[in-house]
This record gives sequence, C-alpha cells and structure tokens, in this order.
Amino acid sequence: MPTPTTGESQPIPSAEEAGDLYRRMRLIRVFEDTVQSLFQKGHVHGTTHLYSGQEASAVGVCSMLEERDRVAGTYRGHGHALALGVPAQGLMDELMGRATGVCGGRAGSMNVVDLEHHLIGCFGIVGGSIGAATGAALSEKLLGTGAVAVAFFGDGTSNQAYFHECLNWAQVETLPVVFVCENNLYMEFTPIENVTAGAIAARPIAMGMHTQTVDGNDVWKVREAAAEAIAHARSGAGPAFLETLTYRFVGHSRSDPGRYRKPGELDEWRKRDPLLLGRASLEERFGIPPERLDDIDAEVSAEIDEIVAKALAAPFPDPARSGGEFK
Amino acid sequence: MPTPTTGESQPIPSAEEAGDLYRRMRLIRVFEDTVQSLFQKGHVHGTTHLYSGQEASAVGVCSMLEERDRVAGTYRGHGHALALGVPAQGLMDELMGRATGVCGGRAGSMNVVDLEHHLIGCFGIVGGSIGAATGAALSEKLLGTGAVAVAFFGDGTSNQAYFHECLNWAQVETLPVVFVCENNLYMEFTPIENVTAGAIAARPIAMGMHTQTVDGNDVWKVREAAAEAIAHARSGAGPAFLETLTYRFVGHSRSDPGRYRKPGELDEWRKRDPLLLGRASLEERFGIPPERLDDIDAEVSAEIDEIVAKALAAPFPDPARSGGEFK
Amino acid sequence: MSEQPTIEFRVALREAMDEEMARDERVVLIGEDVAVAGGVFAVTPGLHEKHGERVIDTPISELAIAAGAFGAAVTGLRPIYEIMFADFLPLAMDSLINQAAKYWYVSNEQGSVPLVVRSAMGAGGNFGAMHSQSPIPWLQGVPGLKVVAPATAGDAKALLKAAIRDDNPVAFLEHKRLYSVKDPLPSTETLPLGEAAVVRAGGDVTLVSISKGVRDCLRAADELSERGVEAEVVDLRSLRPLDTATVLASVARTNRVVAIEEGPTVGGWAANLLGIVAAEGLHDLDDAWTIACPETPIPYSPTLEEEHVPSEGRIAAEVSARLGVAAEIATGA
Amino acid sequence: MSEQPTIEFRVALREAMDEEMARDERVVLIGEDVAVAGGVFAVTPGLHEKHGERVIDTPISELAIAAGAFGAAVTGLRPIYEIMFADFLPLAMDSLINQAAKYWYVSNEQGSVPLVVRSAMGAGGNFGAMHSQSPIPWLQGVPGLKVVAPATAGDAKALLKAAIRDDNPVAFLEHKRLYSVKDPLPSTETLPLGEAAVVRAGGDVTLVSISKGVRDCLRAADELSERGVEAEVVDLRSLRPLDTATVLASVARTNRVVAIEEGPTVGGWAANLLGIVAAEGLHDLDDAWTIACPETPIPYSPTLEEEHVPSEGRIAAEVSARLGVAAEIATGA
Ligand SMILES: Cc1ncc(C[n+]2csc(CCOP(=O)(O)OP(=O)(O)O)c2C)c(N)n1
Ligand SMILES: Cc1ncc(C[n+]2csc(CCOP(=O)(O)OP(=O)(O)O)c2C)c(N)n1
Ligand SMILES: [Mg+2]
Ligand SMILES: [Mg+2]
Repeated sequence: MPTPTTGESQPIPSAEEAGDLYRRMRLIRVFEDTVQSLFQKGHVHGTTHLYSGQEASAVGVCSMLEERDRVAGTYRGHGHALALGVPAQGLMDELMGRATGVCGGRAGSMNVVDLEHHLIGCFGIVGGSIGAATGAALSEKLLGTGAVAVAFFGDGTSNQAYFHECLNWAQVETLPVVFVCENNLYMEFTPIENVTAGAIAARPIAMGMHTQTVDGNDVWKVREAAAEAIAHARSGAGPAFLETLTYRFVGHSRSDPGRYRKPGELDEWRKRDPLLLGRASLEERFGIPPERLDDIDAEVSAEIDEIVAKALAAPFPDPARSGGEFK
Repeated sequence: MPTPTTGESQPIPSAEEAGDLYRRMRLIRVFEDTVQSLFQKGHVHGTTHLYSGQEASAVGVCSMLEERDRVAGTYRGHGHALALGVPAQGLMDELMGRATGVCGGRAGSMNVVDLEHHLIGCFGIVGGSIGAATGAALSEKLLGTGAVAVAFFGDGTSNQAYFHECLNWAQVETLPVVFVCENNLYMEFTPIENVTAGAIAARPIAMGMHTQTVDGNDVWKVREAAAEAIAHARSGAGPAFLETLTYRFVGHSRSDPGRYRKPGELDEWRKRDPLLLGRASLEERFGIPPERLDDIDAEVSAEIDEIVAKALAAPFPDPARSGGEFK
Repeated sequence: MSEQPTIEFRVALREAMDEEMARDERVVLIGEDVAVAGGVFAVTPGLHEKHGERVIDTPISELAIAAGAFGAAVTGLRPIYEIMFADFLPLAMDSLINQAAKYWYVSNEQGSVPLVVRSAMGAGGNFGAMHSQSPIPWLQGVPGLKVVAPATAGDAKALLKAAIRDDNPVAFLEHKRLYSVKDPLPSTETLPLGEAAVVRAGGDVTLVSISKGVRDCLRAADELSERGVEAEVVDLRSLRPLDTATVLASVARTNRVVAIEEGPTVGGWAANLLGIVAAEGLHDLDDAWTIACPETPIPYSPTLEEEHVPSEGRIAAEVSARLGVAAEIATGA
Repeated sequence: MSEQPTIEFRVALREAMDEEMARDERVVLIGEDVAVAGGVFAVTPGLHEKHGERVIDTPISELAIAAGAFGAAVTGLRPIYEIMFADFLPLAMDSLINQAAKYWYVSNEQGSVPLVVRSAMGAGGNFGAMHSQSPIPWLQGVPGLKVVAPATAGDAKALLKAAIRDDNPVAFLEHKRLYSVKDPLPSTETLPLGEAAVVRAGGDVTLVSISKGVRDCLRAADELSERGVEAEVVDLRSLRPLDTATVLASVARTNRVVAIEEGPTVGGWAANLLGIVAAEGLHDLDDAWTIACPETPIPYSPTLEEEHVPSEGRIAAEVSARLGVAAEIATGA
C-alpha cells in the first residue's frame, strides 16, 4: 500500500511510481463500487458518499505529501483515506460497523479517523475539514515541524462559514495549509453556479492567497499543481488554494436519482474518467503495456474481494465494552 | 427631526436640506458626548459604543433612503438610529434604562429596535445586522415592495460568518440590500490589516457584487455613493456594497485607553472631522453663514439638554410588569 | 383503527406546509435542496412546483438561512426554514438564539418573529455521531423559543400548522425514524403548542416522552400490560412551553414517573422534567427516574447504536424491574 | 481569613494560564484581542509579552477560532481559546459540539482533544440580552465536553490549571461579576474536574449552585442562619461531569434541596439536577425546588435585571418562606 512519499517525488515520477498511482486510483474505484453493492445488500449502514470519478484529485494531492504531513477529508472521504494509505481492510471493516474497523465501528463512513496514516479525520459536517486542517497547520507552524496540512472539501462548501473564516485566518497567520476544493459542479443536487456568486477561486485570490485551478481528472496535472501548492505552504509563505475540477460519477449519497445532471454531462465526463486518462498516460508516457494495467486491475479486484470476505467475517463491537467515560 | 426622504433627494440637496444634514450629524455628536458623560456618572449602564467621528456615514446613507426602506444597525448604533429619525428622547431614555425608552428599557444601548422609524434593530452580535438586512431584503423581494434594506457593520465584521454567507446568498438571490461597511480601521483594539487578508472590498467584488469605496467623512460623497448603491439595489440588479472609510474619535467601548492608535493618527483624522467638513462645505457650496451653523449647534445642544432632563425624570420600568409569556 | 384514513408522516408535514402556503402568501420555505430536489428526506416534493419562488434552494449557509429567515420574519414574511440534520443547528444557533428568540421581548413587543425552523433529528439510522443527535438539550433552555416534536403523523400536521401560525419562533423537530410511519389523519386543523396529551391511560406508572420516544413507550406499555403493569403514557409534544400540569396530574394518579429521552441524562430534558415534578408534586411521588442514553456520543455500528438508544424493550424491562424493586421496598417499610 | 494572602479572580486565571504555558510549551492562547490588548476583561495582560507568538490575536471568527483550536489540539498543541462573551458561543458551537466533544469517542480513542474554551458569562452588568447569558443549558447535554465554572479566585486558578491539563475539551465559564473579587490563594495546584465541594455545613437545607450563585448562596446562608435556618451550601464546580454523589450525600443529611440557577428553570441544569436527585435519592427528600430566572430573555434596565436574576435576598426569602410552609405541613401531617 503506497503511503505518502518522502518528499523526493517529482510530479512526473518513475514508471513504477506511476503504476502505483494508477493502482491507487483503481483501488478507490473498486472499493467504492463494492461499498455501493454492500450498501444495497445491507452490510454497509446509514449512508455513503462515494468518491467515484474524483480519484485523481486525492491520489494526485496525497502522492505529493511527506510522512509528516496531515490531511482532513470529508464525508466523501473513502478516497481521501485510501489515497493517504489508510488500510482498505480497516476502512471496509469500519463501514461495515465491525469491531475491527479503523475506529472500532464507532465512526462509520462519514467520520473516519486514522492518525497513524496521517488522516486527522473525515468530517461529516460541511466545512469541518477546513477548520481541522487550519488548526493542524497552526500546530505545524508553532511546533516548527515543517509539515503542511491539507483540507479536502467540495465546491458547495465555499459558501459556508468555515471556508471564509478559516481561509482568512490562515492567510493572516501565514499557516502552512493547502485548501483543496474538489469542484464536482454540484452541491448535492444543486448546480454549484445556482448558489455561488462569482468563481470560487476568486475568493482566495481576493484574500491574496496563492491560488490555482487545475484539471482534477488528470492525476499528473493535479500532482504538478499540488507540488507547487505544497511547496508554497511548506516554504512559510502562507496557505495555498487548489481547485480541482472534477465530476462525481455516482449519486451524491445513498439515494439519488441524478435528475439534476445536465443532458449528456455524465457521458462527457465519463470520457475523461481519471482511470481512463491514467491508463492512457501510463501507456503513452511510461510505455506501460495495457496487460500490465489489466494485471493491476485484477490484483486490486482480488484484494478487495479478500477484504470483503474478511470484513464479513469480522465481529461486531460488543456494546458492553463500548461507552467509557472520557479520560 | 428629519426622517428618510421620499426618494426625491438628490445627492446635492437644497440649502435647507443641507442644513438638516449638518444638524443631524451634530445631533449625533452631541448625543454621543452626552452619553459618554452620563455613562461616567452612572446614568447609562453596561457599556456603550459611540459613533463619534463616523457621523457622515450613517447620515449620508440614511438621508438617501425612502419611507419604505429598512435598516439594521450595530451595537455602535446610536448614530444609525438617529440618522434614521429614531427620536433622540426615546433613545436616550432607553440608554438610561427608563420605561419610556424606545424598547421600554429592555434593550439598552446595543440592541435598540424602532420599527416605526425603519430600524429593524441594532445588533449586539457582530454580523447580526448583515443577517437581518439580508432577510429584510428577502421580504422586500418576495412581497414586491420596491424597498431596499440596509445593513451597517464594521470592517472587523468582514472576517465573520454572517458576512460571507449573507453576501453570497444575497448576490445569488439578487436581493435589494445595501451592505454598508464602516471601515474605521480597527476591530476593537486591533488594526484591521492585522486580521484581514486582502482588501475588504475585494471580497464583494470577487462575488460580482456592485462595490464602491468612498470617503466616509464627507457626507456629500457618501450621499452620492449611497444614491448609486441604493438605486442599484432598488432596480432589482442585486445587492450593492458600500465601504465608507472613516475613523472613530473615541474609545471602542466604555473603557479603552486607545494605545493601539498609530502616533498622530487621531489628530490627522480630527482634521477631517465630518462636522468640520460639513461646516466648510455648507459655507462654500450653499453659502450658509457660520452664524447659522452656530445657531444649529446651539439648538442641538439645547435639545439634548432638554432630553437629558426629561430622561433623568423618567420612571424606571416596573419589574412586576415585565416578564410576560410569548404571544 | 384500521378503518381510519391514514397519512404518512412526511406527507403530513408536506400538506401542512402546502396548506399554510396556500392560506397565507407570506409563508415561504427556505433550505438546502428543499425546492427542486424536494428535500433529502423527501418531505417537500411538489411545493416548489406549486408555490414557485416562495420555496427557495439555498447555498450551504446555515447561518445565512437562519438569519435571513429572522430578517424576513420581522419584515413581513412567515418563513419556514429547514436545517437538514438537527446536528447542523449549532451553525444556525446564533441567529436562532440571539436574534429570533430574543426579538419580541427585547423590542418591548414591537415586533414578533413568525418563523419555524424544521430539522430532522434522532438516532437509529446508523448515521453516526454527527448526524443522529437530538438538539433538544441545546434549545430547551432558550426563553423565547418554542420547541415542538410530534410523535405521530396526525400531530405532525396539526402542530406544524400551529407552529407556522404562531407569531414567534418555533423549533420543529422531526425524528428521522418517523418520516415513513403512517397514522390516522389529525382530527383538528391545528393543535395548541405547549399542550401535552395523555395518549394511554394507566394507573401504575406514568411514562413521559416526546417524538419517537412516545411510540416506544406505547409499545412498552403494551408489553408491561401483559406483565400486569398499566402504564399511563404522556406525549409532551412540546418541551418549551412545557406542560407540567398534565404530567403532574398524571403523576398524582400513578405516583410513579419515568421520563424517556433519546439523549444523555445530564443536561437532558428528562431529568429536568423530573426536577420540576419533584418541585411541584413531591408529595405525589413514590418513584421517579429517567431512561436515557449513555453519556457518550452516538456510535455508528448497528450493535452499538441499538444499545445506545432507549428501546421499547429496555423501557419495559427497566420499568418492570424497578417497580418490582419499589414494591419490595414498600413491603419492607 | 483576613491574614491569608488573596488573589483577584482575573489574576488567578492569568496566573493559571501563565504557569501552564511556562510548564508546557504546547499550551497556546487564542482569541480576539487577547494578546496585545490583554483581553476585554483584562484577564490576559502580559501573556503575549511573555509567551510571544503562543498568544494569538484573531479576527472576529468564532468558528475558525474554535475549529482552529480543535485542529491544533488533535495535532500536538494544547490550545486555550477565548470566546469573549459566552453569548457568542453558538457561533463556535459546531466545532465545539460536533468536532471537539466527539473526537475522542468517535476515533475510538485514537486521539484526544486537549483544549479549553474560556468564556465570560452571566448577567448583572446591564449588558443586555445578548451579552449576559449563561450558556450552560446549551452545553451541559453534550457528552464529551466538560463544563466547569469556578466560584472563587482560588478555585478558578486550580480548576483552570486542571482544565488545561485535561486531555479532552473543557468549557470553562467565568462569571463577569467575579473578575474583580479577591479570595484566598488555592491550597492545591489543581482541583479534579467533576468534584463538587461542600463549602458550608448545615443541617436544615442544601443550597446547590455554581459560579457566582455559590457566593449568593453563602451570603443567603448567613442571613438564614440569623433566622435560625442552617443551610449547607454545595458548590458543584462542574456541571459535566456532574458530582451527584456529593449532592446526594448532603441531601441525605438535610432532606431538602434548592438548586439556584442563573437561567430559566425549563431546560436548565438546576431542575435537571433535582431530577437526578429524585431518581437516586427520593426517599431522602422532603422538599426540592429551584430558584431561577423568569422564562424570558435578560432585560437591560437595572430595575428589571436586578429582579430577573436570583439574588442572595431572594434566596434567603424563598428558603425561609418555603421552609415555613413545609414546617407547617409537617406539623399538620
Ligand atoms: C453544515 C452542513 N450542511 C449540510 C450538510 C449536508 N450535506 C452533505 S454533503 C452536502 C453537499 C456538499 O457539497 P460540496 O461541498 O460541493 O461537496 P460534494 O458533496 O460535492 O463532494 C450537503 C449539503 C452537511 N453535511 N453539513
Ligand atoms: C460575534 C461577536 N464577536 C465579538 C464581539 C465583540 N465585539 C464587539 S464590537 C467588536 C469589534 C467590531 O469591529 P468592527 O466590525 O470593525 O466594528 P466597529 O466596532 O469598529 O464599529 C467586537 C470584536 C461581538 N459583539 N460579536
Ligand atoms: Mg460538490
Ligand atoms: Mg472597525
């Protein structure tokens, strides 16, 4: 399972690293497809918000981080977690409410925490990730760790209190934080332009923040932009804002007829599936043959099958051992 | 007591109207000086936030409003209230906690409401005025009244949740609201530039909002800009943002040594006292002789003296008659 | 029961809003995805189509929604706003608590604030700790706010209509596990806010609850009845104003009261109610206690969540156990 | 008493923060005008000069402050943040309730959240309805949060130090009317959170309160003593965890309990406490009631505010009146 690099990664990596990136995106996709079907079968509970279609964003950004860096994700956080190296088994067990889950079954899909794997947390409340990463960056600054903090969040989140207050504060305190706005065009079922005045990126720009907008389905472009944003934040020059333009292939959450999509929109974006783009570029740029990529696909599928089998066999948490007063 | 005009006012009015504007600014100044001394004597309670130095902002804006329009002010709201035509007697009685106060002594300095005189309320919590005016504008729009709503607030308020969320929402809903940011350079004791990323006006601009910045100590310039902002909002084109650059001559609130002021800053601004500028322009532009202005000053002082005498004689509210369940 | 026409809880809410919007042009509905999409709990489909621009989709801006509704309420509209999950209410609370709830009093009754905030609360759906809370503890101690939570579809319709017609702010809390229940149509157009109802008569013990808890109590009462214990069940319907008179009258009959809350005991409404009962009716009391949640956040996993929240089984078990114990003490004394 | 060295409440708070910042590099202080200006209640002067960038002036961004403190707390710092008036806490509450209070539990105890939010609460200063509230009703029902409010300068220092050393979030509430009181220095470095104290012994009635209310009770107890009633006074010190054992033990001695709250009865902690006492110690209870505020917002005018808030005079008067009545009933029975 790849984890954040030691910082020596260049946006354009070795063929082996490139294969790993593809594998990571593939893992997220298969994981999410599997979660969807497990949800329908009643093994995953509550609700889920899947990351399918947006893989290049998290994988691109996280692959440029260092061991010391930390990340806050969202309720659409399986992709953020897997991109960071949170073990897929622990994540799947968590979603299935098992004692073996990364949070012992207490958190569920929306609120996963895995401190060992750099994940401060996934935040079920819109904007929460921004606040958490801003605070983490305050730690990094005051403790002088040289680390950066990353917040993932969606386009719709740019209209909310956390966004405005934290961006401003991070900028005046020159905090080492990268704000990654995953613009998938929709806030739930509402087209983002219906509820957003002006361009999202105009907001950090108005605060004098380092700001980039990038094709969020092209993992190489994301890596390139992320490298710049992370370097900016790490240099002590203050926060960076990175908007990744992407699209969600599946429903917003568990039930979603998708009537809000513009005609043909989904098909257009499917042509720009980050996995398709990834495959093409691996062949073109790195000369990796399609068979090797098929092998990766097969390996990932096998891995997930095994994970599901284990998860299904894992015990549920014992309520008698839950609870516990705060230390 | 002048009240909002019928909308026929031009930014450059008749000599008589001009005299009234000066009188209004003078009234606010003397009112505030009086409140300060009554506070020190223990007749005004709790805390006060005085408007001295900022008079041209509220008087300029409010003098361009129509009868149907509505205003939300702040804890620094005596100026907002008096500019709107809230009777000085009722306001003074309120500050002195009397039963005859405009809110029967229940509100006090920070939370004055006078619906009869267009004042939705003064809001003691930073940002509250923005929310109230945004909502009022929603009423105006849906009820088709043709009215506009005005929110007054300070520079420091631009870093807070209400500001961001309401500006965005007002813009996407094209609400008839004018956001008047009274930039007096300080958020309490903190220089605004220390806590604010970029220029305040860059924020509404980033949302595509009609935005102006104007000399807030020159009542004519404020009127001119306000006329444009109000016309824009009233036309149905959406909100307008008006930043009035001004300065507070007195402490932030009851106790404030003012150590945060830059050396010489207060003196510089005192040279641009809106009352001095007002007097000069009345003489120059309208040929109103200084003696007439001295008369106004004397009349205002006499008026306030009388008001204070009445307020001191007014009864305190009877606790037995307070309370009352909600209707 | 089977002959009466029934209505689904979410439809009851929809009809209440629809009818009030038809009745009064000033009623508007504001919220995230309430208009075109019809709400994430499918409560509001059709309202936008019917009432047009009076049903408004907003950005994710809970504070602006609350404050906008407040500002609109004091200037001529009668807004209903939706905070999707009650867990998000804290984001809106400054306006709700400091603006809406205070205005009528502080303005010396110059202006009232006719708004309703609707919100989906409650556990039992495995939504995890931040999408399952009851916001009652945060809201009940706010003078100037009414806090209403219906237990049946019929009450939901009548109480929501009353809330919309009320001239001051009402927090209207809808338990997520109730949206799909069906109940008889309401027998009255509105129900007064702040009046509890005795929904089952019984002489041995009074069970008091609100919202989904009332249904759990009714089922528990049936179980208890089989064991020979007749429970009276009081549906508070509203936690502010709090109808202590109805509870006291019931306790005067039964001498034992149990308050069942989906939330912690410390800082919760259940123990608060018992305290008021003790203050006003101590001489009537032979026993009083709460059945509530552990003092932790709400867990996600089904096995944990199920044990966390009071269930009909737990209510029946605890009541019979404690009555047994109480009887022994009485005998021993 | 007069010989003991004393300390001013605000200085006690300052010393607690200063000493903890000296002791532990990870402790930082964040808030509006807390650094250069030293805080609007003059609690923090000198800390910025001494501890440099660890004392941070912020924008008016209560939510960012709270969330920043949360994020910092889970990544290595131990932040104290100040919300200037407790009335502004709702603006910060999403992070406090949904992030800070839940994290330790939901993360399955992977990460704790060592933060303290300090805030000035309370009426009596004619600050009006939005600058005078007690936030206790909004916060007490939040599992995962501790809620502490000291009554004396000595306790303030020891409890604040304990709060800073605590590994999970603590809301530390400072009554505005106490900042200038002087009391003896604390006798211990810290005091455990969640332990009440019997601060006056007496056999006739138990008066329970917290923060400024405890001082009112002590003065009322002196008055009552002159009338021949000996009141025991319990200072809860913390409302979550709630030390019911100390209250129950006192009630077992006195058989009468009055809870005095600066806030409404409905939804307040006082009746909640009485409910818990009733549930656990009903057989000890001869009488129980609350002395609290009317169910309205807090008025500004001195004549109104003075009557709104429980005072020593009202406590003494109500207790003697009710004991008189109770005595008669006892005699008549
Ligand atoms: C404060 C808050 N309001 C509303 C919600 C419900 N909600 C969950 S996701 C979502 C849409 C978020 O849109 P966006 O930021 O674009 O992220 P995306 O879901 O598209 O990734 C909403 C409204 C929430 N979780 N938190
Ligand atoms: C939400 C909130 N936070 C903090 C305060 C305390 N406070 C009152 S006025 C003020 C400064 C406001 O600055 P600005 O917006 O520039 O307005 P000004 O006072 O300069 O007119 C602060 C922090 C408050 N009333 N409300
Ligand atoms: Mg989106
Ligand atoms: Mg200012």
